[in-house]
Amino acid sequence: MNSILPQLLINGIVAGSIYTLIALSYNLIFKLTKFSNLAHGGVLMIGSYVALYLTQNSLANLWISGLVGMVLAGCGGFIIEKTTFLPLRKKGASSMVLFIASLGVMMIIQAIIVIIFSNQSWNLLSIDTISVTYSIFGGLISNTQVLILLIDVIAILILTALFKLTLFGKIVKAIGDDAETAKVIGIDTEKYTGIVVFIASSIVGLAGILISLDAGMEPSIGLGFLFKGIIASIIGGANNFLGPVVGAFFLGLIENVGIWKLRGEWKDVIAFVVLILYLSFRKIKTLKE
Amino acid sequence: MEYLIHLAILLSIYAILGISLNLLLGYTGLISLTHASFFGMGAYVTALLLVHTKTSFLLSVLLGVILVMPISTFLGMISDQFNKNDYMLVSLGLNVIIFGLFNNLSNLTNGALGISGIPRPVLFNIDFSSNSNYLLLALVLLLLIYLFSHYIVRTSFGRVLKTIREDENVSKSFGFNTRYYKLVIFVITASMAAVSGSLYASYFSYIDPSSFSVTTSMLILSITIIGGLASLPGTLIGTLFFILFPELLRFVGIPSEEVFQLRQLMFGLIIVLLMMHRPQGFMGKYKL
Amino acid sequence: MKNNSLLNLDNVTANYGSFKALDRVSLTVGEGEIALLLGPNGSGKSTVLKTIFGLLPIVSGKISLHGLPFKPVSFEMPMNSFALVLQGQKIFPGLSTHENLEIGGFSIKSKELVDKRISEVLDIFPMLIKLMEIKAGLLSGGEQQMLALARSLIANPKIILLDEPTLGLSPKIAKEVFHKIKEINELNKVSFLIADHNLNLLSFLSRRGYYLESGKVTLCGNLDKIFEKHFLKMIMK
Amino acid sequence: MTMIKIHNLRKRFGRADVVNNFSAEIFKNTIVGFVGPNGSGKSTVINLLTGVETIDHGDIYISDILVKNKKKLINNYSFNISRTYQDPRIFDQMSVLENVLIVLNKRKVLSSFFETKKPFNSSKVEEVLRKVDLWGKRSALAGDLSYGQRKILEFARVLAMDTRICIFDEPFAGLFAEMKLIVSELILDLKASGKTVVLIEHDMDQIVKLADYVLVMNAGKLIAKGKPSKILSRNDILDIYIGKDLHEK
Repeated sequence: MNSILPQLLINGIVAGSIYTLIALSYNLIFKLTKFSNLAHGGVLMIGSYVALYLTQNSLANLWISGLVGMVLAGCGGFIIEKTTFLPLRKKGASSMVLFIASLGVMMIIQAIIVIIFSNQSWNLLSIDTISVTYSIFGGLISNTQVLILLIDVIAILILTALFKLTLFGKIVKAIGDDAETAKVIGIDTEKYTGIVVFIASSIVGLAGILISLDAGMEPSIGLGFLFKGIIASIIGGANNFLGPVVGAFFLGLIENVGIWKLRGEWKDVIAFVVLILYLSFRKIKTLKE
Repeated sequence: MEYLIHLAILLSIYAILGISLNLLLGYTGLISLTHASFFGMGAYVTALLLVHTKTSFLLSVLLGVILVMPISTFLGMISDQFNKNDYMLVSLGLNVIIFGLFNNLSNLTNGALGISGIPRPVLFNIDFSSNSNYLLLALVLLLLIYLFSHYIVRTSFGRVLKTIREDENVSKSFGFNTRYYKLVIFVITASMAAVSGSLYASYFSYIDPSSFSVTTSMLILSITIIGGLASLPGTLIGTLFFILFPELLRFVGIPSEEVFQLRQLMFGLIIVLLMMHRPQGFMGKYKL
Repeated sequence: MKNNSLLNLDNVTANYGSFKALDRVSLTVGEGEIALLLGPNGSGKSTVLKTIFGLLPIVSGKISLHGLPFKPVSFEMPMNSFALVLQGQKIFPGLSTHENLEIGGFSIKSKELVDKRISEVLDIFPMLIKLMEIKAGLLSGGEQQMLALARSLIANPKIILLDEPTLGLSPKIAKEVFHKIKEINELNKVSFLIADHNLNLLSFLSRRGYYLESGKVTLCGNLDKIFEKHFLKMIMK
Repeated sequence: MTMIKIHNLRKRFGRADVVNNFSAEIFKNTIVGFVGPNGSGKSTVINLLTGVETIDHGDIYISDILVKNKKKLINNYSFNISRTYQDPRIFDQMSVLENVLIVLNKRKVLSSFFETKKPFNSSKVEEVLRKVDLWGKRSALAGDLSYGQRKILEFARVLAMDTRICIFDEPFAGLFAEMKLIVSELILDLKASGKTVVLIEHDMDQIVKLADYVLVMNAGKLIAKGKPSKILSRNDILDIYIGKDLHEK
């Protein structure tokens, strides 16, 4: 079967691994703060543009700038949480108010990045680095894509270990289940939320870096990738920890296999059609009970 | 002077969009991000009709509305199944899907290349190619929609919308078929957005999908919120601020390619500050 | 005031926004003693418990532990060996019974110690053993109350603040809950400050209580004295 | 003639039967007191009756019509029922006047589209608001009212709706003495004008004064019904409230 299906499958898996990081980190924050946080898309871009700035001015090699990008994205997410969303939550703001505030933050981050870096697409790898491609099952996969898969698997393992096996993870799960009860038994919910936001923001920063390694990053696509992460975490089943991972790879594969017949531009449409179908079935299922 | 007219036309186009979204969010509490799609549908209907057939502008506006009504009814029914957070995601999804259709149905919409050469209308033997005449047309349409919205808000229908915003279940227990009310206001506001789309297409004589994307929906949302929820004059002020702010920056000497980014930055900042201290916006009466 | 008292409130005033929730409330709870908070709905009983636990800021007056004044902060209370079981927020419905108990020991660093404490507490609450893997939200009212009590015991508190432990329970189960409280009090020398309506069962636990009316302690001392003064008013209110 | 007949109603939250096999009859043009300690399931029964909660099992007949479609119950107006809530559910960001005017609105979308200020509505609203002494505050936002005023506003809304069956969930809680008097007078007026009233209340003074008939509920079951004076002096009833040995002293 010399058709391009294997290649599409590989692209699907690579896309799935990037969506995984976004979906996992988005879900971690959503379960604690209970609102759709668009600023998460902005933090994604902070990660990639910091790494871009460092490599471009050859201040650091790829690995270090990637690390610094992740940490700064983490700090960015943390600062946004403490300066914007925490005071709003203390005022008892509804999830709608929090959502619109996150829209504002997203607009700010995007505008700053466009002012500093302009609108063009940037790729972290300079053209001259030789990209070795391997072929498996009749499709080609570049060494950077292999790197992305590796990093993704490592990140999933670390996060699962941290949030599934440790007491810290259990407390975070308890806060997600009922923040009021957690407060009443003496857990410092805001401290834990801050730590989780920092971890999740650095993970989404890592996702931003991987995107700019694979396909290249531009300010207008940060939000688009966040939507994919949100869809993945919903269709994967947000209540169990690894649900978003399943959702992410499912979405990655459906999108890339979907464009086998249609052209590439249909990816976004496919993703949201999948979301609406899923939400409708979930609604019908609850009505039946 | 010519430039001022251009700004005034832009103002009336975006004001119509802002008013219609305010009816949805400010009065009924529905946060819909599908608005740019209806804006786009109106634009494409008018563009295609004016370019390929001899229909008059007013007829094309009417046909645009007639096309949008069944579609918005259908989309309204879909998105009404969901509660607050899912509703917003679904409405956003519908916008992305329709944007995808504008982009990819190239035989109909000419895809990403868009449609050019959309003529200016000639009505009652007034040639609207000159901007000042066109401004008249735009202002008349804005005035009509403003008065119509002002009327809706004053009727019992408007009052029921507000009860849906406040506590839909209690409103249901009083015997109001809230689903039907939400659908009617959704279709009305979608038609208003279509009218503004027709104005936009004929004025710029070129349209492409990029001006009907999710970012446009979010832009309209930010105008409505900053202007003030549940306050129609507030939306006018919000739109005025949206249009004039870049001119202020140009006046102060900011290079013009940075002007729109600074506007987005300023808008983002204002939204965050408003949510902190005045969630109902400048002149708004409804706190989210 | 005698300083061997474990907990002491001296003219404490607290507000809910503009509404004066507590007005110069004074009360004491001795070592290993059970004190009661009585009064009609909305008289501020649970507000007293919330204020002691630092969930509500104190406007004036002083709270002292073993005679030493301190400013209660909710997430430092476990270290001061305080535990609170509030009516609305008793358990984590989405977590299993076992996880609820583990969370009870969140302030204990070593995992082995937490597991040891869980098994010790299960000796006192044997009915929870068969429910360990069931989601707490699916437990019956009585079982949830037992779980909340068990969870509050994990961290070895010296005093447990209990808010309406028998709300919604049938008289039989309410009696069981109260027997359990009596057992914990005698076995582990844990003192209690309990806010509840059910006088009959409360009188079985302790003879000393405080009667609250819209945020003010209008009467304190022996239960029978409170009863004579306020019999009609109490149920008629 | 029975206005409402409830036949072994059951409701379960998780594994707890909040209401199990609850049956009762509410007679036309009477004031029925519905009492029981906190958490006994009183509010849940009322929520089941007015469609706020879905019914697990059991039947409800309202003026002899079996309410088949459980979902329809949420539309209380069509069953001629109006109610207040323990924690008042009023439209906070609308004026006091609009909060009451809404129940006199035309119900159909089209007709409500052409209904602006109508003399009939506003005069009825004024009459009702004057009765509860809120006419002075008619243009204030409902959200800015005190707890007692919010209770009274919700009470006024039920008066304005003029339905055959009125259910009040702790209408006297949070009211000052003279306002309690006004409310009890208005409830008696409701009965005089042929309405059927269900009164959930802890304040036994009001129950004894107003109720023709009392239903006592505890832990999800109906444990007693009859004349208030007879019921409330029975030992087993007092036992639930305050305890055996204490009240014998």
